[in-house]
Amino acid sequence: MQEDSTQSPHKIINDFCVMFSNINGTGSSTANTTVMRALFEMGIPVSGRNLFPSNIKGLPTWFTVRVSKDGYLGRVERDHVQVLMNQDTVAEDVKKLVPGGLVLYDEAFSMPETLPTSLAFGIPMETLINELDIEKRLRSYVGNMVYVGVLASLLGIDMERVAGAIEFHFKGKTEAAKMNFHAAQRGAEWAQANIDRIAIPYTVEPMHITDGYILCDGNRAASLGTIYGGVQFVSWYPITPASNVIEEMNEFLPMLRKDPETGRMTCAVVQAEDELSALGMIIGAGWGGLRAMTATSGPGLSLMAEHLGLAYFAEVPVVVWDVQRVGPSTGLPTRTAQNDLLFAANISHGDTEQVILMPGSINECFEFGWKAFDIAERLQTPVLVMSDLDLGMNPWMGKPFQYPDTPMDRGKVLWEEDIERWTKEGKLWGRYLDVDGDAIPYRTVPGNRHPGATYFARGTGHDEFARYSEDPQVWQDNLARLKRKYRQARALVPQPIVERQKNARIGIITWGSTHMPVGEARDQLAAKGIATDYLRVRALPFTMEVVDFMQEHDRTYVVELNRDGQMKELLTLEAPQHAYKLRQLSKVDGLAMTAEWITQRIWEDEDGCHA
Amino acid sequence: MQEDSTQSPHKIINDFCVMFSNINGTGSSTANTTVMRALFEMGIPVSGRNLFPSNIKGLPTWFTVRVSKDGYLGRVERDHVQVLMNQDTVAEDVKKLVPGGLVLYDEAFSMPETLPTSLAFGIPMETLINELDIEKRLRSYVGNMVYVGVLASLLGIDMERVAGAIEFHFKGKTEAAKMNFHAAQRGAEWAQANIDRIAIPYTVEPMHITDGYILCDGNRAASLGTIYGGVQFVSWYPITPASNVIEEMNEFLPMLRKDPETGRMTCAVVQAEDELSALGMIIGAGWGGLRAMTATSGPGLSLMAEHLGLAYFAEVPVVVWDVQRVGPSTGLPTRTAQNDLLFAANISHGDTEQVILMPGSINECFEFGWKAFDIAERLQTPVLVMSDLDLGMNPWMGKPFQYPDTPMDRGKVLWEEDIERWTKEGKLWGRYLDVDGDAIPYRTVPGNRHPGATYFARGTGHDEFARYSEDPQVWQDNLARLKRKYRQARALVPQPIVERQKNARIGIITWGSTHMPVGEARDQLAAKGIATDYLRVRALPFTMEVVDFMQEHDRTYVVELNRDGQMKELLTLEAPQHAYKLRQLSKVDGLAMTAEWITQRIWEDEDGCHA
Amino acid sequence: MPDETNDIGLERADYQGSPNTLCKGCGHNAIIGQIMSACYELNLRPEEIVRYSGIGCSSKAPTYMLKRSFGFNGLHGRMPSLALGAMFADRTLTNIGMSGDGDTASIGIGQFKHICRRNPPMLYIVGNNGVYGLTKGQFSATTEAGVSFKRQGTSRYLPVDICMEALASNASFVARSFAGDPKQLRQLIKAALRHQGISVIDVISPCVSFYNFAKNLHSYEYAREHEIPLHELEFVPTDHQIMIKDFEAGTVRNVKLHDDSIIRLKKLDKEYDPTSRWQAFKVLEEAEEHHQLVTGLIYVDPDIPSTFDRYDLVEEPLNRLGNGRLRPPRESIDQINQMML
Amino acid sequence: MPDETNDIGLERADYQGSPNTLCKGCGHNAIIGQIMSACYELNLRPEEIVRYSGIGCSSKAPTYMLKRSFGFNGLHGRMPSLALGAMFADRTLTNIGMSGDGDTASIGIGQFKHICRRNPPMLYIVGNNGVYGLTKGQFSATTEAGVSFKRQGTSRYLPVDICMEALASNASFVARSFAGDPKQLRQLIKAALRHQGISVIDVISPCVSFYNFAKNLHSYEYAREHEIPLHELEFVPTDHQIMIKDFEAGTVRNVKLHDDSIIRLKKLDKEYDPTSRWQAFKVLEEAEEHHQLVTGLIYVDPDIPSTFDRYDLVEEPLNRLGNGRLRPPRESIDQINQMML
Ligand SMILES: Cc1ncc(C[n+]2csc(CCOP(=O)(O)OP(=O)(O)O)c2C)c(N)n1
Ligand SMILES: Cc1ncc(C[n+]2csc(CCOP(=O)(O)OP(=O)(O)O)c2C)c(N)n1
Ligand code: SF4
Ligand code: SF4
Ligand SMILES: [Mg+2]
Ligand SMILES: [Mg+2]
Repeated sequence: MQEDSTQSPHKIINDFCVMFSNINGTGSSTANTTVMRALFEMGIPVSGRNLFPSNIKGLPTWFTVRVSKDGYLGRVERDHVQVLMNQDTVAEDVKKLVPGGLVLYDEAFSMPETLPTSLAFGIPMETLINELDIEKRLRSYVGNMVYVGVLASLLGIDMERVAGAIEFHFKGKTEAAKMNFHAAQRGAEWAQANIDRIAIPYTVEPMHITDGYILCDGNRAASLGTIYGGVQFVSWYPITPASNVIEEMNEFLPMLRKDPETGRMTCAVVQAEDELSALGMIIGAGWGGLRAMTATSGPGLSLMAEHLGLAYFAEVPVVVWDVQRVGPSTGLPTRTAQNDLLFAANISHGDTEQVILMPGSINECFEFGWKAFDIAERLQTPVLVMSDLDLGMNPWMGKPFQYPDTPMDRGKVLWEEDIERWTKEGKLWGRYLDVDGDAIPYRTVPGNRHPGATYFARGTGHDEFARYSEDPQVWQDNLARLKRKYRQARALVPQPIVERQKNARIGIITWGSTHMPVGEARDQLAAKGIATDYLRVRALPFTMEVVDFMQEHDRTYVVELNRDGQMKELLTLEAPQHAYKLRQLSKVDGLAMTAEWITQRIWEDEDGCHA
Repeated sequence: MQEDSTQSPHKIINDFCVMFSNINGTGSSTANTTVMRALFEMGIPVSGRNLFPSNIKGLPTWFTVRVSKDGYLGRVERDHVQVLMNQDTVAEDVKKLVPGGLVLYDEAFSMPETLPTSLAFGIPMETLINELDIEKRLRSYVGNMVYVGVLASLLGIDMERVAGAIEFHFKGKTEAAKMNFHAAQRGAEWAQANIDRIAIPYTVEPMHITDGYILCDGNRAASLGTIYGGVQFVSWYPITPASNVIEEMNEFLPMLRKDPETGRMTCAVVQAEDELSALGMIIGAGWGGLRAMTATSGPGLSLMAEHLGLAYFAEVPVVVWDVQRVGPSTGLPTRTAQNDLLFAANISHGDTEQVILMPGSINECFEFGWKAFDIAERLQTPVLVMSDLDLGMNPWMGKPFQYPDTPMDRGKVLWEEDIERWTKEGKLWGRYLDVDGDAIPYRTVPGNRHPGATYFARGTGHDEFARYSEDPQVWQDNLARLKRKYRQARALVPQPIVERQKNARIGIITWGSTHMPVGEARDQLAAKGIATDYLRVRALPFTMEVVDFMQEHDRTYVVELNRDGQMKELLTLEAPQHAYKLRQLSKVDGLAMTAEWITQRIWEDEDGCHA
Repeated sequence: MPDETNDIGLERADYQGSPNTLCKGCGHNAIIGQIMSACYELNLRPEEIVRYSGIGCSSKAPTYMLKRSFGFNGLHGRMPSLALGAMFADRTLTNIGMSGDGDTASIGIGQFKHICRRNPPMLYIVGNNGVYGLTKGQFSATTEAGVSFKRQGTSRYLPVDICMEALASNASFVARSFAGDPKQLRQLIKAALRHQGISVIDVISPCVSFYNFAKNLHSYEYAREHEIPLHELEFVPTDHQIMIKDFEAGTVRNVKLHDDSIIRLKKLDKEYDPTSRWQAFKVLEEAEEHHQLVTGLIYVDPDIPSTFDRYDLVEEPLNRLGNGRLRPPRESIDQINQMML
Repeated sequence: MPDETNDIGLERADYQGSPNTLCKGCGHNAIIGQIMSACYELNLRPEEIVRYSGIGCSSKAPTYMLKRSFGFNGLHGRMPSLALGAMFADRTLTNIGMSGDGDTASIGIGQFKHICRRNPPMLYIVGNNGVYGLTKGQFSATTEAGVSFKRQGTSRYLPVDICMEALASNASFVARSFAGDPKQLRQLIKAALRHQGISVIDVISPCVSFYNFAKNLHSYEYAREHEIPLHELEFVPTDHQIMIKDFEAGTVRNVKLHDDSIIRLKKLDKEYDPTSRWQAFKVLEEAEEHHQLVTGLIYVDPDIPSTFDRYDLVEEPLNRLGNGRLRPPRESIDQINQMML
């Protein structure tokens, strides 16, 4: 593709990263996502990443748009193009620019004496904005569109696509759309008149590889998947970065889940007073036979520990999304991490084991959104889904969402007629009786009017007929059955994804959003002569492939976003015999993983091995 | 000893187990502990174990007194002597009797047709009690003493010792003591008149090996240790089996911690509204420079997850006793287990690591009671102490408590004069600054009036000077320092206890109260020709001895009271290279471990190996 | 002799629970006894009742009644959230939550306050003994200040008044009763079971094992001597209204519940208007001052919308909706994908 | 020009905090402004103040004042327990807790209720904006019923009234104010800082980014138009009492605090007695009914013992006791061992 270019041969086409540096609360995100959308509409793979403070207004925020003809979606460590709209961070920002990169900034800023590039242009923001014929109070918001126009002009972004992106954003508010596009045009005009585009090394060209793709963030995808999963009851407590999983439901439920006949809802969303209560409510609902879920992040998950033990032990299906952020404690609430895994796997006192799903893309957020219910109801146990801020709150490119390919599995629930039939057939029912030999009992739910259907649920010791029991044997048998039941999950959870290269002796394992940069890292390593195989874990309990993968490779790098190598620890427990072959490649600084970082570490390590 | 006996040669001397079966709420525990105390005062090693329901009055309860000339303290699975005072459980109870054992029961009971012994005697309880000259309302309580007398007479328990034990119990209430002893005497008389002692195979003889020893339960020992540790602030929420750690403080603090000059207290005990609040309070107090502790059990620990992350991250010393009971969830609140270990080790979201102590005797409960503060304050981090119901709520024999052998270590705290001196010396202080290179910073506490001493603590990202920070590098550095700090704990925590036998190829590892039956099991195994070495883990992080021990042995059995082999998992993570040599010997049915069980499993397994 | 049955043909035995393991004489026994009677007399089908509780002796009590109904004994202090979620499953059921003073006023006060605000249709009855029974006699948040126990020291803080808390949180039915006053208690329970929002009944329910001391409010003796009923109270179900007539005018006040059943309040000493929140505060405040036990219907607002009136849900029980009504139609996915940019 | 100083020689700048990152116009800014002024005017040494907060914009606010004091920004909803424990360390310090409506009335209501009961000497100030600011505009427990936000739907439940909650829990000083009424707010803060028990001040503190809508109670506009001060209020510290004289008799009511300082209440429209809990309930109840913002000192009991009066602790700060006073003497261990049988 690069070869076919009609542009000057020195141009870098569709392969660079644009960084916008702004102040939060100034409406810059509309402008920045406009750029991203316009590029996407040109058929070029893009990924956008928002780095924001735990604050509402006035602090630095950064948005990066990566343009990648190869479809790489991972974070890159340096910027090729910078749009600097925050005086406070200019000095630090420019340190991240590649030498010779393009810098656009507000003419009014005082800039560092020396820059790593000669391609730095001051945009007369104030003048251009004041020239616009718009109300004063809107100027600063709309004004951001000026730099969109400048950028479009310099990079060759189709202004029609910019117009389209703006229209998409303002959905029918034509006046606002017009005003914004006008500002962008003004920026473009200014750029044409004042900057020589030929000197700019970066350019974009239409491609067609995003055709049919969508742009969506993981939380919205999770929300939609949940809705298609037939969720009936949601309880939650606001927390970044999980809130918008639920807020998206508030937006989409009225569209998707109004009963066509009566116009009434088939799902209730209750904002709880805290996470203790949120989980309590969904346990009640799950016990009552509803598909029930909540979404939270680390601090909320900590508050759910006791209730998760109850749900495990009373065998109540619930779905809990944990959109991870940086901890321990309140930590960095607006930064990304994958650091709740060990806690989640061991959550609650006593012997417990939890089923955990780990989506690695927006499509999996959608898919696990509905699948989590099938698993939870089939197994009658909580299912935790571990997403993270990077996946959840950033716009990602993906295939269109697929309508669920299997019907809803409501698991083993008996209604009046079932109990009646069992009674007639002389078939014994007990709430915790293992009738089928698969360790999964049958359940009934309140509202079942059959006098033989009722039972009393509890978090204390109980026998197969749900009767209170302190009998040692009864306790032990029940706990053993729960363990057998947990093993059944292996057959139900999503299997890992494995990708191989020829003659690879080394493996890479990741989970969740750390997937994003791995393909790129593997290409980089391959280019250096290091072939790798790759396995992405998608669930706990592990399935056999995971152990086989470790066994097959001389060394396996476990790449993840935390300090303690949490996935590596779980893999060690699963197959200690292979633990000596595992290498911890974990870091936690609040930023997403990059291919450079992975490549560099593996390269160094492998080099050492070869030496 | 057996050989020297003056008794008939067929007698089993000082080596049997007496079981009392009662109804709870009937005051039987006074009677049963009287028997135990009298035996102890005769110089015979005893251990008592109470098995009680989660109920206040009217349900079955059992108390066993093991008499063991060899000083074995572990539970035994069968009873040699039974005193059956609960009609409801008679049929089940007698199944646990060894063939030919002695059974005493209330004459009024209907007994099973066949018994595994001919030595079953009905005591005319009602008649004997009615003959006593005591108020009606006291009769059923005092009446229990009748069987004490019968038993004493049949087993040869010194009635003077019985009198002493009764006096000890009623501390100065002479009237009550007299009344009770009178009842015992009546029982003894009846026995002498009606039962031929010669036929009874069990008997006791005075020894002298308990001289200087004490009897105490682990919770009281913990409480006293805490008081000698200089605890200044306690907050708690009632929960079985942890409540009496604190209730004992309410009893002993006025005696031990009244300021001699002013007669006022130097420690406050606050009952919180729940465990979230209890931990919150002690974090406040710990931050304020007080030695602060709480005690709880599983459900409470689950509620402490979020706050423990805060304490870890804000580096606040607190001590949390977890007296374990059977979980998951509310589980069996009055049964014992060691099943919170994995949860405690991974508690709270994000990357956290906790220092954990594991007392295995009442002496260690006392010792770790004070030591936990030294470690917590030295490291500025929470210390969790994992006891359990069996250790905490039963009376154990032990050496007298030792006055702490090291002075209180208050860790690195700077007061006004220190800050003043540092300032003069130009020495930089920052709350989280690693001045000494040991990853442990210096702290100040509120009340320090030096203007340079104050700082703002938080659970969010902060730099070395406690300033809010979202900087990726600052975050990562801080987390790395916390990990280095955690490693320092290896030098501070109690080292494991190792006991060896000659040429042992196999090892046994336990922790906590599961220690009790291990010595006996090792003797049994040795008798079968299997030599074993033994290591008892006493803390996390593990120290090198633990790894060495695994390495040295062909196989190591990890014996513990849970389903999932929680200690085995932690050992696997510590030294995956030795994991293949670990064997999980864990069980959880609410009953304490027994030597028989351990011996049997290891024997079977080793036999298999030999085959 | 044929067994007596109620209008739906059930015997009293059909309302029994599992074997009772509470202490003899425990106030909680009286409470569940009256609940069983009330359910029998109201002709409620046990399978259409759901029991909820937290942890404590009081929270174990529901096990000993209505064995033929569903029930969930959850976590300490967290019954409200569990119950609220479960109630969404089938809104046609009758809900009975039972809790203790520790469960409600100590660890559970947060959830208690919030469920009061939400006003779901349930009876929330508190077996208030001023002590932790199940953990053997510690102070609860309703223990009076100044009480001393050997192993606990002295209770240091002013007690929580559960009725006042319910009122402050806009609970729509607030009553206080006494386990030793079975008649009043039963009438209150009946009314509560018919009220369309949350009905909080704070029942002084002595713990005979740990805190039944005559000098303390939570004892049989004290309560008996200091009980001041606000009115004589009778519940008249919808189908029995004919009976109302035989009352002298002026001495009786009728409060009509949403289902047209009536709470008939016969004036005693003083006039009391249980529909005034403001008077309710006053009567509680005064009772507290004089260490008296005011009992009866303290406050009721029969018409305030319940939780479910605030959600626009389909009428059928949510837990009976077929898959077809839960998963959006296949066509919709394209529309959704179109929106994703 | 020499900088102005207070009686202990400190400048206003000595009471400043770290750079402020709240939104411009946020009500919380007004609150911390008045706290700083009050501390300056009361001649409090910053090192002798301790700040506490939970999580939220309001809970971040303490960072932006009194930088020279200790502080602890704990967990969401858990400030009360943290503060209470810390206060035991040195009882001579002045304690300022700041929280939000979400932090106090949603997740934190349990701890809030219990700290009110315990009555420790602290100012507990709530920046009540009726919304979650920091998480970007969700409903809190004080949001009025019926408010609709695009991404939240409609708020369905009656709001929590923080003052009423404080009252029900026997808080000994309960006030309400408004971020747009700095003068009253400062006087209240001063009085609160001198009160010997817990002083709850519920401050309507608009969130300009998410909920400053004129039709809603928590907006500047609405609050300004509907504020009804109960009295004109002035705090007179102990050392200034001479000034009291110059007042017309009859129009002024003085409330004497435990340290002899005085809250001077000048009558406005109606007579109001802030020492009657019962009147306090009434005035709140009425304000709620008429959607008015009643401000001022709603209730005070100057003499009720504080937390620390209820423990018999040595007088010195506990955190300064030397090891010798904490570890029992060596002799005692034998005595203890003797007791172990
Ligand atoms: C999280 C947690 N903490 C503590 C306990 C222990 N616990 C069980 S019941 C109870 C108190 C019950 O008191 P109350 O609610 O008054 O009931 P009562 O037994 O007096 O009827 C406590 C503290 C528990 N089960 N869970
Ligand atoms: C356990 C937990 N749940 C959720 C959050 C997320 N959170 C942070 S601030 C906040 C609400 C703050 O609201 P409020 O107290 O009213 O303060 P405001 O920002 O409005 O001043 C929430 C829900 C959290 N930090 N911890
Ligand atoms: S201990 Fe008290 S509350 Fe519990 S059952 Fe017995 S009397 Fe009732
Ligand atoms: S978001 Fe609202 S509460 Fe937060 S700082 Fe801004 S105005 Fe204040
Ligand atoms: Mg109670
Ligand atoms: Mg708020």
